[in-house]
This record gives sequence, C-alpha cells and structure tokens, in this order.
Amino acid sequence: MKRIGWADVGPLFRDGMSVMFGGFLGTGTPAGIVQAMCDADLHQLTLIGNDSGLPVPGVSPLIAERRVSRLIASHIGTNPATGKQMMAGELDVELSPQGTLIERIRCGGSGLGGFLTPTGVGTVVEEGKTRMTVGGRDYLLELPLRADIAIIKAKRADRLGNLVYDRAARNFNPLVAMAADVVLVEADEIVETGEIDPDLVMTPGVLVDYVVLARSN
Amino acid sequence: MKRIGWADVGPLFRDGMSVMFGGFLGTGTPAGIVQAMCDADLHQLTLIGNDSGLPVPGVSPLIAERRVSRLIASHIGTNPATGKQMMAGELDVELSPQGTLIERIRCGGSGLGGFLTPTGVGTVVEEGKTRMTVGGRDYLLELPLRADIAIIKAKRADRLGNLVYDRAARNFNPLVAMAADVVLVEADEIVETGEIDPDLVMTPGVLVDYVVLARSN
Amino acid sequence: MDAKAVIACRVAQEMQDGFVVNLGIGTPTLVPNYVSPEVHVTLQSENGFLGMGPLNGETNANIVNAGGQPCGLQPGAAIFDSALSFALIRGGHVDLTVLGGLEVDQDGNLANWMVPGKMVPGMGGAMDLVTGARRVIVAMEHCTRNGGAKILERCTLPLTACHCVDLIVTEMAVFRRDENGLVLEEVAPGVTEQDVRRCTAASYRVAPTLREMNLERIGARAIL
Amino acid sequence: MDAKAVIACRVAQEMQDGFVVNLGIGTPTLVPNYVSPEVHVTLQSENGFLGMGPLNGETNANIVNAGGQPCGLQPGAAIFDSALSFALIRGGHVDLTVLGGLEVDQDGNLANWMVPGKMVPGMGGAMDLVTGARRVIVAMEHCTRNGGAKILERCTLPLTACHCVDLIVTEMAVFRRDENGLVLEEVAPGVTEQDVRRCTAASYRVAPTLREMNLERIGARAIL
Repeated sequence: MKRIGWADVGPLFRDGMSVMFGGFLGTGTPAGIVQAMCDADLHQLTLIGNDSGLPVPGVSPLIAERRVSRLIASHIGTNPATGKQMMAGELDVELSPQGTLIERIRCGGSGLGGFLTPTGVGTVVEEGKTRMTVGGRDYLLELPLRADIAIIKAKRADRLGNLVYDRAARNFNPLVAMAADVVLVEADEIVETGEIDPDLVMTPGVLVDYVVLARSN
Repeated sequence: MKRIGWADVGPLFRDGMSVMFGGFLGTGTPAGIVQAMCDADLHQLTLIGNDSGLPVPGVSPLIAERRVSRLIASHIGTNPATGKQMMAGELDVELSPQGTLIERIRCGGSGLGGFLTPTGVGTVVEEGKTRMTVGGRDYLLELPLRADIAIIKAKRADRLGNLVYDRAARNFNPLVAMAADVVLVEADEIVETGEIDPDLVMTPGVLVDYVVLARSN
Repeated sequence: MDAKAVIACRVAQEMQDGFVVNLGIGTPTLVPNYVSPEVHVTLQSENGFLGMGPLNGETNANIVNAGGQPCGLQPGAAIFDSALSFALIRGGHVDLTVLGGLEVDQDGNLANWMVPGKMVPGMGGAMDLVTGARRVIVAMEHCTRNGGAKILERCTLPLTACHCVDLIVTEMAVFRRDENGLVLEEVAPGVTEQDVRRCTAASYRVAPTLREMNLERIGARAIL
Repeated sequence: MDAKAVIACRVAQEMQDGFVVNLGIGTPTLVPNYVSPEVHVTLQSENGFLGMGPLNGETNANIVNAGGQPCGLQPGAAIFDSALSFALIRGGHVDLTVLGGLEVDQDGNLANWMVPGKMVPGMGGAMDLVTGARRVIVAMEHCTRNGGAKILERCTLPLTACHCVDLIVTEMAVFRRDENGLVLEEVAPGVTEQDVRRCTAASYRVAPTLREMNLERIGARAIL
C-alpha cells in the first residue's frame, strides 16, 4: 500500500476506464475520490456499482457532469439524471439484480468463471444468458465482473492498507476491493500497523494499492 | 437461538445424518460436540468438512470409532485411520479441492446452483463433472453442498446467537453455519445481547439454532 | 379507513415470533407498527444488516435502510457486506419478504420493478428477495389509480419473478396462492365477495372459510 | 551441501519486495530463512490469514499454519474465513506459491498429491494454489530416493493441475518454463549440464546464458 495525497488521485484515472465503486445510495461511496475524478475532467467512464447515488451524492456528480458512458447497476431510480440520460441514448445502462451484481463482482475477484443463480429466471434478466437446470431447478449462468480501478470508502486504514468499514457503509466495498486491477481507498483515519486487531480486519491490506486520507480530517 | 445443555446435544443427532463441521486439522472444530456425538452412539454418518482431524483431534474420534460411512473433505493425510478405512472399503471418501469444497458449502448456503472454477480442470477431479469454456478459459461446474446439521466452534456467542471466532479457528465455520438445516454451536463464552458490536459479528445469530457452552468453562 | 393502514395491519398478522423479515419500501415499512408486542421479528436490510430498528435518538450517517433513510439498530444487530446479505436472502435465511406490486397474476407471477418507457428504476434487490425468501407477500392497493385491476390473469409488465407470490394483501381482500392458483380467503370489513370480483381480473376460487379481515390492531394503534 | 538448503536458498531469490506468497509444507517452509532482509514478503496461510510469521514467544492454539503447527502473526496480519482465503488464492491475489512435487513434466504439468494405491492424502489447497497463484515454483529434490527422474516427458501420477509450473528448483538445477517448454537456466556449484541431463527424463533447451546457482546466502545463514 502506498499512501498518497489528493493531488495524486486524479492521475490514477484515464478516459474510458472502468471504475467499480463501493456504496449503497451513496452511503459508503468515497465522496472525495468522486470529486477528484470530476476535477480530473475524465470522460467515457464505465461505472460498476449498486446504484447511481442519492440521497447521499455517491457517484451522482459524475453522472450529472456526463462523465459516464456506461453504467452497470441494480438501481437508478433515486437519481433522475441517470434515467434521463439513458432515455436520451447518452448513457448505456445494464441493470443487474442486486444479489447477482454483487456475486458477479465477488466472482470477478475470486477467480471463478461464473455462477448459477435462480434470480431472474423467466424475466428480462434472462435475455442473452445461458439457462441451466440443476437438481430440477432452473438457474441463469451469470458471469464475473472486473474493473480497471476500484474506489473504496473505509473508516480506518492501517499503514499496510488493512481496512475497517463503518456500519452500513460496508455494503459493496469489501467485494469491490477484490475485483479491480488497482484499488484506491479513501479512509477517514490512517493508523499505525498493528492498531487493527487481525480478527477485525475487513479487507486485507494486500488488496489495497493506494490510500488517501479523507478531506474532512 | 436456544441455549442448551450438554444432555440436549446428543438427541439432536440421528443415525445416517449428514453433518457439516468447521475446523482445519482440528483447530476450530467443536471438540465437546464431537465427544457428545461419540457418546450418543451414532452410526452411518456423512461428514462434510476440510479434513478428518489431527494434530488437534477434530472429528478424528468419530472416524476412530467407525461412526462415519461417508466423508467429503479436501485432505485426510494427517489421520491415518481415515485412509485405512477407505482402503478397506469401510469408508467412502470424496476428495474435493479445498477452495472448491468451501465454495460448494458457500453455494449451498447462498441459494446458488453451482459455480465455475478453473481448479481441477484436466485432473481426476473433473470426472463426472461438466466442463465449460467461458471467455476462452476452461472451468468445471461444481455443485452446492448442504447438510442436515452443522457443528461450529465459536469463541463467543451472545444470547441471540451472534458469533465471533478466534484467530485461525474461524476457517470453515462461518460458511458451514449457512449451509445446514440445523446449526449447533459450541461457544467458549456466552455474553449478553449487545455486548458484541454489530460491526464485529462474524456469523449473524439468525443462522444459529442452538448454543452450548464449552465444557472447559 | 386508510388503505395503507389496512394492508399493513393485515400483513402484520403474518409475522411469527422469531421470523427474519425483509420489508420493501412504501407500505411494507408500515407493517412493524401493527405487529403484536409478543411477536419478535428480526428485520433484515438488504444493504447489509440484521436487526434494523426505528431511529432512537441521534442519526448516524452510516446507519441507513435500503431506501437510504436513517434508521436505528436493535441490540444484537449484525452488519455484513452485500455478498453475505444476498447469500442470506437467496439462501432461504429470510423467512418472509413483503413487497409492493404493480401487477400480480393468477400463477403467482409478480411485476413490480418497471413500466417500459415510463419508469425504469431498476430491480434493486427485489428479484433476489422474491426468489430467495421462504415466503413472499405482496402488499398493494387493490386497483390502479384509474380503477384498473392489478390482480390479473397474466401480468402485462416485465416480471420480477415467476410463481413467487404466496399471499396478496390489499385493502379489499387477502388471496392465498396454492398449487392450483389463487384462493380468496378474506375480505375487508364492508367489502363483499362481489366487490372483489368486480375489481379483480384473475381467476380465483373462494375459500369455503371466507371470512372478514381482522383489523383490531388498527384500532389499537389509533388509541396509542 | 544439504539439498533442502540449496533449494530453499535458490527459491528465496525469487521473492520480490511486496509479494504475497504461499508456501507449501516441507522444503518450501525453509525459504523465509534465506530471503534477503531488504525483501519484505507477506505470507499467506490457506487456513485463513495473511501475515504469518515465526513463533515469537508463547503459542496460541488457534494460531496455526496450514500444516496445523503453531506459528506467529506479524504486525498488520489479517484473518478471514476459508472462502475468502481461497477467493484470494484463485483470484490472483497471491503473487507466488512454492510447493513440493512428485513429478513435473515438460509441459509444466504437476503431480504432487497422490500415489494411487499407496498415498492418498487428498489435494488440500494445492490444486487451487497452483491454478490461482500468479506464479508457481516447484521446489523438490531432483530425483526420487531410488535415483529415478522426477522431471519427465509426461507425468505418470494423477495431476494436480495442467500447464501450471513456471519454475522448477532442485538441488541440481533451475528450469524455467516458457511457451515452448522447459529451459535449463542454472546448475548448482559442482553440477554439470551432463549431470542434469542424466537425471532428467524431459526434453528441455539449455539457456545460452546457462550459469551457476548463486548460493551465497547459504553461507550467510551458516555464519548466523
């Protein structure tokens, strides 16, 4: 893990990158990193995460500033701008059931080639997918998701990058941390190595490439 | 969750049951429950877990007393009695790679119908399984595992059954807790509800049916 | 009588002590107000915890429900990541889910997540919930705002899942689904079997034990 | 010169600063003794943690390595369940694994988990490790106890995985595998190319840069 400053955040991104983010309706999404991405004037991003933000902003500033050309999410209803851009053909949205989406991300980070879920059988989610019957029940074969970079919000990081999340801000974060080539964390606090009990580490530091201290600190 | 005494443990089991257990070479296996199972004179059990115990006893007393007719595990080399019974045709052993085994258990507890893993492709593990190519890579389709009852070792339980594990005794326990019809826990300590911080719960109490206090307490 | 209150009050009677329950947004969130004090249920929130409770005291920005609204945690709550949350949901560890519906049909198919061309919010966790929970209750008003039927022979909107609905509770009636289809089991006070027939576009049988909904607790709540 | 020490000393040179490494039981566990003090690696133990270290002070019954033996935890260690442990292993989050071998062949196939009719211990985590780790080193003695070759044209024992071996380190030689097969890159001090040829049943090329193994740190360790 390398600790970086805010000036180093923007240059980690490039136009056209796929970016996986933690957070649920904005809670657990790293607001400072999203702001730094807006400031870096990025375009044609692919975002992968649960939703497009709001009531807490989450990734909504990136949507509002039209930096995103493709979004893979389970829910966009709380951010009207997303639907508007989708209807106008400006934003390509792939909707995945929430349990399927998080499992696809886990799959991508775990070296698995796919999984069979009963969710979505007989619905539009089935379109273009392989349906398989196992033990008399029908399942869809869902495939892994990975990204170029993952953005994570943690309550606490130690100097090795071990992470702890706070309450319901955990959500997608620990899974997203496994499924990207580069993992960038915004932490509310950075503590010395050894200050987090090994049993209480929620994301092992070996998964983390960069940590930046949240601005409110 | 119902707190029970040692006299109530044996009657939870029946001949022929499938029993999934936590533990790795015995560390994290509930020794008191294994002893109670021996005392209950059970037979024809199916055991599902990482290994057959030793250097820490683990489930080895059940093997030694020939209570087991079928074992699904990743490793039996540390307990010579297992190999001897297998060679003599007295014990049916299914070997599953460790990562595949734990993922099959997770699958069984998670409502998934199977998963694709690259592990075992081109080996004897492939026999009888479906091989699939996804994105140019070969995978085996591995299927879920469940059991009639799971036996778990925890460091601490609260009165709702929320569990915390100690160090490397965690291993298979949190996954096994999801994949059985009945979940029985041996805990070193039982504390009041609210004494375990919600962020630190490793197995939610709603998964736990019975907790028995470990004898050394 | 407020339709939402009638629905929530009747759904509350389906709660059993020890149940793990996931409540969808809207009317389902009113259900806990009507649950008998002897019945303890654990509420699951699909964004990652068990033991959701009402807001008690100060709000914590990181304790929010699946609608993103501040909520509380009960003593003994447990927090986890989204993969475990949906492992619990799909894996049958949630005893009951209560969701709203746009349409339900006589085969137990449910449509509640999109209206093509109009409303495409996404399915969120709804598809997993109705597929994985042991029991699925649809809690919805009996008719559309224009008086059209929502309980149909066949859903016209994109489905959330097939054959998933176990019970339909509206402000007019309660339908149970068995292997042969829908059975009308209860009507609200002042509602006749004929009223229900007129507002329902599905085939259904009438239970020989057809009875009036018990809404005592609406009164109890009004007194509180 | 002790064969195990030679192997461990040479393997240690493959460690890079920041690597996450999983070491199999036997000779691979000796490797950390020979790693340069400037190179910091994090050891993963497949029973569920990162940051394995030597026993320092008292043993803890619940801190054991994947062989079930007491070990220590480094500051900053992280503990997790077996599903996450193997998600890390299969998902490419382990940079390097070092395992023993019974046989390796010129296509990089490895057999190291069973001898039919004789030894069927089970594969444990070996199949996942050699499939998922970014780089696989087989660390083994060059010949069987009877002097038979273990580096073969084709493995005769049941495989652990296909095309998985990147480097073979024995007390006689180092073979790297590229897309065309095995390349002999190093020989131990006092061992000739002909000695290696005589003890190896696989086809291989000899690197134009063929050189002697650097075993300086064996001496360094002897001095300690």
